[in-house]
Amino acid sequence: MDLTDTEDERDFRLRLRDWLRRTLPTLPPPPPAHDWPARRAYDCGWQRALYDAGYAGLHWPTEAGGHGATPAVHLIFLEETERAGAPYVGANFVGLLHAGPTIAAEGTPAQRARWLPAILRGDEVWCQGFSEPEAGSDLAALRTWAVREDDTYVVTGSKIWTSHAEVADWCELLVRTDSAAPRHKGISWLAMPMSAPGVTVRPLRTLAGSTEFAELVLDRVSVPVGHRVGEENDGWRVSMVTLSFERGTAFAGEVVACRRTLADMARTARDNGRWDDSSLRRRLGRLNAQFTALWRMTQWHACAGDAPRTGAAAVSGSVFKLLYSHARQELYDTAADLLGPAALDAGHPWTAARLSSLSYTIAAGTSQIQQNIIAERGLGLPKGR
Amino acid sequence: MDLTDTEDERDFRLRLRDWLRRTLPTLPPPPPAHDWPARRAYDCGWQRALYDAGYAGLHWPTEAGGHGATPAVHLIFLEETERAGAPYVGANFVGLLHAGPTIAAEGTPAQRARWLPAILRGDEVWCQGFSEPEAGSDLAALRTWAVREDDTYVVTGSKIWTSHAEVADWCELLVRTDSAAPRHKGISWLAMPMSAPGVTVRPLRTLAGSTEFAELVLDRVSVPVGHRVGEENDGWRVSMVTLSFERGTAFAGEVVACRRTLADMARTARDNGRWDDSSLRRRLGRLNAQFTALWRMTQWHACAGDAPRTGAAAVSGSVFKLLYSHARQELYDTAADLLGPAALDAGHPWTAARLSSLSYTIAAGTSQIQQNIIAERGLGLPKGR
Amino acid sequence: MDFRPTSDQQALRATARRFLAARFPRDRLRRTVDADAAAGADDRLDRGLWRALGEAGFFSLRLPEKEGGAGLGMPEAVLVFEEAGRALVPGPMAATHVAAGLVPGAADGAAVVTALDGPGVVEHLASADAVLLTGGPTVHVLPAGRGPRPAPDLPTTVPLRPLDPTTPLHRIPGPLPGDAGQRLTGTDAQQLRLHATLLTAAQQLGSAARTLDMAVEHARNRKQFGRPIGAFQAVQHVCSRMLARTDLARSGVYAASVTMTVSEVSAAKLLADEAAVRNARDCLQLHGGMGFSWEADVHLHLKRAWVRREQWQPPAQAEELLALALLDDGGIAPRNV
Amino acid sequence: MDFRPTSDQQALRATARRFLAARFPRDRLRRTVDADAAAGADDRLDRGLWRALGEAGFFSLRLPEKEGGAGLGMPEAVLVFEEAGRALVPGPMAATHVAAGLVPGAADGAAVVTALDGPGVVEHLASADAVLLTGGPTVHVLPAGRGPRPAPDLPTTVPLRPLDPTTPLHRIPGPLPGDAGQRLTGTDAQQLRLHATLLTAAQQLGSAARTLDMAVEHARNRKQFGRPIGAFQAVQHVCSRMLARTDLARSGVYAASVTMTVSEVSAAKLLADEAAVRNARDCLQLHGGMGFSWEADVHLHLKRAWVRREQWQPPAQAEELLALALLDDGGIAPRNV
Repeated sequence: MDLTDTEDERDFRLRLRDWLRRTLPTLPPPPPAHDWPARRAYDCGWQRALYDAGYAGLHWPTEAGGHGATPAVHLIFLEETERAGAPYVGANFVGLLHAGPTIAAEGTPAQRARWLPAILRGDEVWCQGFSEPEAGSDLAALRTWAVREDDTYVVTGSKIWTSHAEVADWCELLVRTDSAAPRHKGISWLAMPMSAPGVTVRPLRTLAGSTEFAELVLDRVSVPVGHRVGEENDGWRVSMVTLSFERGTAFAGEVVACRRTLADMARTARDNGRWDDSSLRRRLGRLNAQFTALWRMTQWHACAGDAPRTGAAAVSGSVFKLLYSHARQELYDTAADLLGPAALDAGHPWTAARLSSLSYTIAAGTSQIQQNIIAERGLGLPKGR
Repeated sequence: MDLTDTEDERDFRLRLRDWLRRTLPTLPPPPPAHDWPARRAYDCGWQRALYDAGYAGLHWPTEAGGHGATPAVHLIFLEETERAGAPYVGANFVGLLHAGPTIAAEGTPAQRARWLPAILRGDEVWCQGFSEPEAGSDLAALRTWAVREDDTYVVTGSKIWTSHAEVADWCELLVRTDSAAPRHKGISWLAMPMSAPGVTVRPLRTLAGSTEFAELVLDRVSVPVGHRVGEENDGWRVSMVTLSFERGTAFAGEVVACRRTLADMARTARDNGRWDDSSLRRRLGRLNAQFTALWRMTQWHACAGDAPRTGAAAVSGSVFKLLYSHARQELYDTAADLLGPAALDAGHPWTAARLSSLSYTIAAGTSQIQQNIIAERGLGLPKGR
Repeated sequence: MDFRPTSDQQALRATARRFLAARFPRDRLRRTVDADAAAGADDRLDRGLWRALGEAGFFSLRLPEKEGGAGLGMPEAVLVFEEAGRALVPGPMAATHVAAGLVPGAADGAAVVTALDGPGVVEHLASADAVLLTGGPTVHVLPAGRGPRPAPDLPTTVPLRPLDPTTPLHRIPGPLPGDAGQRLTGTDAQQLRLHATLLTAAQQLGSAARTLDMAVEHARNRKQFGRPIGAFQAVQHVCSRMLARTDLARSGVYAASVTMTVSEVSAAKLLADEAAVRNARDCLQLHGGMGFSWEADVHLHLKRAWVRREQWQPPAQAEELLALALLDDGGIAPRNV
Repeated sequence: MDFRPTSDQQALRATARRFLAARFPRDRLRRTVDADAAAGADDRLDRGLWRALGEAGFFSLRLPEKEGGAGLGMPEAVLVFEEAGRALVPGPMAATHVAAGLVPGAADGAAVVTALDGPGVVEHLASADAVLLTGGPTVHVLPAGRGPRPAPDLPTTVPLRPLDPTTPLHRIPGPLPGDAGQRLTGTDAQQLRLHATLLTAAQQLGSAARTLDMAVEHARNRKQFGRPIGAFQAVQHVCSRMLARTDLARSGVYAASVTMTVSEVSAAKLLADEAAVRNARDCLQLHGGMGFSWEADVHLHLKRAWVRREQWQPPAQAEELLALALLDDGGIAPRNV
C-alpha cells in the first residue's frame, strides 16, 4: 500500500501544476450560467488548451488518440485541476466520458478517426440520448425505434434528461431496432447528428430553476447506417461497456471540491458563531471522515482500475456512487443548518448546490438500483423480486 | 378532540390510585430474575389481588367474566399501574392478552367457563406455541402437525420462543391439521396442557444471557379434540382475530415507563456533566418529542378501539410497533452514550434494557414485516415481490 | 376522554378542504408559482384569495362570536391549517391568524399580517400591511407597505432570492431596537408564539400527508420492469415509513392543540417539520427524474417545508426546550386530575 | 502510487487468517465465551493463545529485525489486526502490540499488557502483567497481577459485569495521580495512542467484514415465504449498505495506516466503529429470532464492537478532532509533493 507519488507521477504533477499556474490566469471570464452557446465556447476553449498542452485524453489508449497514462496519473490530473480551480469538463462531459470511450472501444478505425480527434480537440460536442419518459430506472424499456430503409435508420421517439442538447453536434442514441426481441436485445447504438431534420430540442426546467437538461423529440430522423457503433441489436452491450467505465473516478474532482467546501463551512461556522454548537461541530467532523475516506476510495479504485472486475470489485462504482450521493446531500443539509435562515436564499451557492444535489441519488441509476446491483452482482444474492 | 377525563374516568382513576397506594406496600418483595416458580407465584398473586379488587379483565366483555370497561378506562388502568410502579403482567401475559381474548371471542360457552375464570383469578398460566425454528417471519409455514385419532389430536413437532414455558399450565398451540391444504388453511388452534406426556421444555438462552424463552419439543402429545377452539383448519383466522387485538395499546405501560426513564436520563446527564454536550441534549429532546407523541398515539388508538378498521386505521398497530420499537432502541443507545464507559457494565439496568430492546424490531413481526403490512393493507400498494 | 375529532370537527375539515379545492386548486397554485418565479423579488400575494380565506374563517375562527369569529378552539384551527398546508396556500397564514383581533383587518383577511420572530427572515414583507414583532417579552406591531423599503421602521431589510417561489423573504440582520413599533398591550407574547408555532406545525403536517398521498399514487401507477413500482419492497417500505412519520406527527400536533403546553407544542413542531421535510424528500426520490422537474409539485412542498422549518421555533430550539422540559418532568407527572 | 496491498501484504493477511482459523477456530471462541460467562468476573485470558499470537508476530511485527521483529509497518499490522477482529480474538491486542519493545515480554506474547487511556475502563486487568497509562503527555507503566486488587498502584478498580463475555473490564473512576507507575522515557505518547487507535479500528473493520459475510450467507440460505430471504429487496438493500459501510471504513483504515496523520486515524476509527456496530445490528436483525440467541455469534460481534467503540478515541472525540482539523485545512491542502 503506497499513497505517495512515484518519480514519474511527481514530475507529472509538478509540470501540470506549473502549467495550470501559467494558463488559468489567461482564460476569459466564465460565461453566465444560462448562456449555453457561450458556455459551449468556453468549455471547448478549455478543452482545446488541454489538447494543445498534451493533457487531452490523458488516459485514453494511444490508438484512440490518447496518451495511455495510468489511472493514477489521470487521478492526479483530476485532483490538481480541481485544486487549481480549473474549468469543469462541462459541455464535453459526454464526449470525453462516455461517447468517446464507447467509440474507442467498439468503433471501427474509420469511426474512431471521424469522431475521436474532434472530441479531444474540443471541436465537437456530444450529448446523450438514453433515458426516456417511460423508461427511467428501467432503461432497457426504451421505446424510441429505428426502421432501416436501405443505408439509413429512420428514428422516431423521444429522449429526456439530455444535457447540453442545445449546443451539441452529436447525440449518442440508443434505439430499438428489433421490437420482437427481448428487452435487452434489439437495441442499437447510433451517432445522431443534432442538425438532422426532425430533431426538436425542448428545454426541461429542473426544480433548481435551471434549464441544463432538455427533451429531444425525434420525428423520422435519418441516421446513416455507418453511424451505428457495434453490431445491430448489440447496442445494450455496447453502451454498458463504458457505462461503468469511469464510475470509480468520475466524481474525483467533485470529492476534492466537497472537501474544500467542508473546510469553508467550518470557517463560516467559526465566524458566524455556530461553531459553539457541538452538535453542528460533530456533524462537520463526521463529514470530514466520510469525504476523507471517499477520496481514499477514489484512489483505491483508480489503482484497481485494471484489476479483474469480479465479485465486489465489479460493483465498486455503485458502492462509491451510493455513498457519495448521500454524503453530498448530507453535506449541503449541514450547510443549511449552519447558515440558518440565510440558507433560504436561493442565491447562496450552498443552497443552489443543495437543490442540485437532490438529483444525485436519482440520476445515472437511483440509489435503489445501485443497491440492487450491489446485492446481486457484488454479493451474489438471488435475483430480487 | 378531548384528552381530559370524563367524570366516570376521573372517579375510576382516583379510586385506582387510592387502591394502588394502599395495596402496593403490602406486596412481598419481587423474586430474583431467574427463579421462575417464584416469579409465577408473584405474578399470580398480583393478578389475584387485581381480581379481588375488581380490576381483572377490566375491558373484557362481561359474558367473558370481564367488566366491559371502555378502552379509555383500560388505558387509565395501564397508565396508573405503571406510574405507581405496580408489578408487570409477567407470567399472565399470554393468558390475559392473547389466549384469553381468543377463547372469549371464539370459544364455546363451556370452553370460556373452563379457562377464563382461572386466567382472570391468576390460577392458571398460559404460554404461546406459535413460532417454529423454520417458520420465523413466515408464521404460516409452521410444520408441527396433529393427527386425529378418535377424540384426540396427536401432536408432534417443535415450537420456539415460548415465554414462561417452565411454569405454564396451558399452551395455546397452532398445529397443522391438513397438510394438503394451502399454507394458511389447514391450521388449527389447540389448548395443550403443559403437563401432558411428550412435552419437553428446553430453555433457550438469549443474547442478554437470560432464559426467559424456551423451546418446546412435542413428541406424540395427546390433546383432546374438545380443546380445539374454533373449527378444524380454521386456526389461522382464530389466532389472527386477537393477534392485533391489543396492538394499539399493548405497549401503553412501556411507553409510560420509557418516559420516566427519559426523565431519569436527563437528570443523570445533568449530574454526570454530559448535559453540557448540546448534541446529547438535543437527542434527549428529540426522544421526548417521540415518546410524548407515542403516548398520544396510544390514547388515540384506545379511543379508536371500536372504530371500523379499514385502510390506514387497520394497520395502526403495525405503525405503532414500527415506531415504538425503533424509538426504544434509540432511547437505550442514547443512554449508552450518556453513560460512556459505564454502559459497558452488563449490570447497569439501562445496558440490560439496551440488550433486550434488540428483540423489539424482531419479535411479533419484524420491522420488515410491519412495513409490508402497512404498505399492502394500509396504503393499498400492490402485493410485494 | 375521546381524542378523535368530533363529527363537527370532521365536518369543518371537510368544508375547508372543499373550499380550498374550489378557491385554490392545483392550476391556481401553478399559475402563482410561475408568476412569482417570473416576477423574481416582486411580491404579489393574491389579496382576493386572502380575503376569501378571511371570509371562510381561516383567521377569525378562534375569535368570540361577538367579535365576528366562530368561537372555536385550537383543535379546529389546527384542522383547517392542516388543509391549508396540504394545498400549499401561500402567505403568512399563521401570523395573520394570531393577529386576528389585535391588528385591524387581520380577522377578515382585509389585511395581510406577517411576523418577525427574533432575528431572521420575514415572509411576504412587500405585500404586508403590518409586521408583528414577536421575538421579545412583549408583542409589537409595525406598519408595512409597498416600495423599496417595505418596512421603513425596520433597521435593514435585505430581499432574498426566495428558495420557495411562492414565499418571498426579507432578511432582517441583527437585533431590533426594543422600542420598535407599537406595543400590543394585553397580549401574552408566549401564548401568541405558541399558537403560531402550532399552526405552522399543522401546515407542515398537511404537507407531509399530501406528499405521502402523492408518493402512494405514483407508486401505484408508475410501471418499471413490467410492474407498478409500488410492488417493489424498497418502494413499499419508503411509503410505510412516510405513513408512520405522518401519523406520529399528527398525534403530536392534535394533542398539542388540546393541551397547548409548551413542550407538546415544541414536540408537534419538531415532528411535523421532520415529517414534512423527509416525506417531501422521499416523495421526490420515488418520483425519480420526474420529481426533479419544475413541473412536478413535490419540490414546492420540499421548499415550503424547508422555509417553515426555520420559522417559529426551528428544530434546534425545539429540541433544547424539550430537553429542558425533561428536567422539570416535562408533562410526565400525572396531569389528568 | 499504488494503494492496493502488495502481494507480500496479501500473503501476510492470508497467513494470519490461516493461523487464526487453526489456532482460534469458532468452537474455541465458543468454549471461551461459555467458560468466561460461567466464571463471571473471574478473568482467564488464554496465555497459550497469547504466546502463540506473539510467536506468530502479532505483537512484534513492527519491531526491527534485530529486536526480534519483522521490520514491517502499520499497513501490515492493520491487515493482521483486521483478521484478529474478524476472528474475535479476545484480549488487549492493541495495547500489547504498542507495548512491544517497551515492556519486557510483550513482543513475544509472554506478557499480557493492557492499557488505561484516560479515565475509563481497562480490559483484562486481572490477567495482565502490566498496565500502560496512556492518557497523559507521557506514557507510564504499572505492574499488574492476580487477586482482589489486580493493580495495587491504581487508586480504585471496580470490576464490571462484562457486557462482552470475553472482555472482562474494570472501571477506574477519576483521574490518576500524575506520578503513577514508571515513566517510559523516549516514548511518544501521541504516536503510541495513534497506533493503538488505528489497530483498534482495524479490528472493528474485521468484525464489520465478518458480520457482512454472516448476513450474506444467512440471506442466501434462510428460506421464508418459499424463497431465500436474500431475494427480498429489503434484505438485499440492508446487505448492500453493509458492504458500502465496510468498504468506506476499509478505505479509511488502510489509508490511515499509510499516512498515519492524526485526522486520518480519527476518520478510520470513527468509520470503523460505525461499520462494526451497525453491521452487527443489521446482521442481527436479518437473523431474526436466531440472531437474538446466545448460540449465534452475532451478539459477540455487537458487544465487542460496543466495547471497542469506547476504547482509544470514542466517536465524540474523533468527531471533535476531525472538526478542528477542518479549521487547519485538515489534510486538504496538497501534500503529495
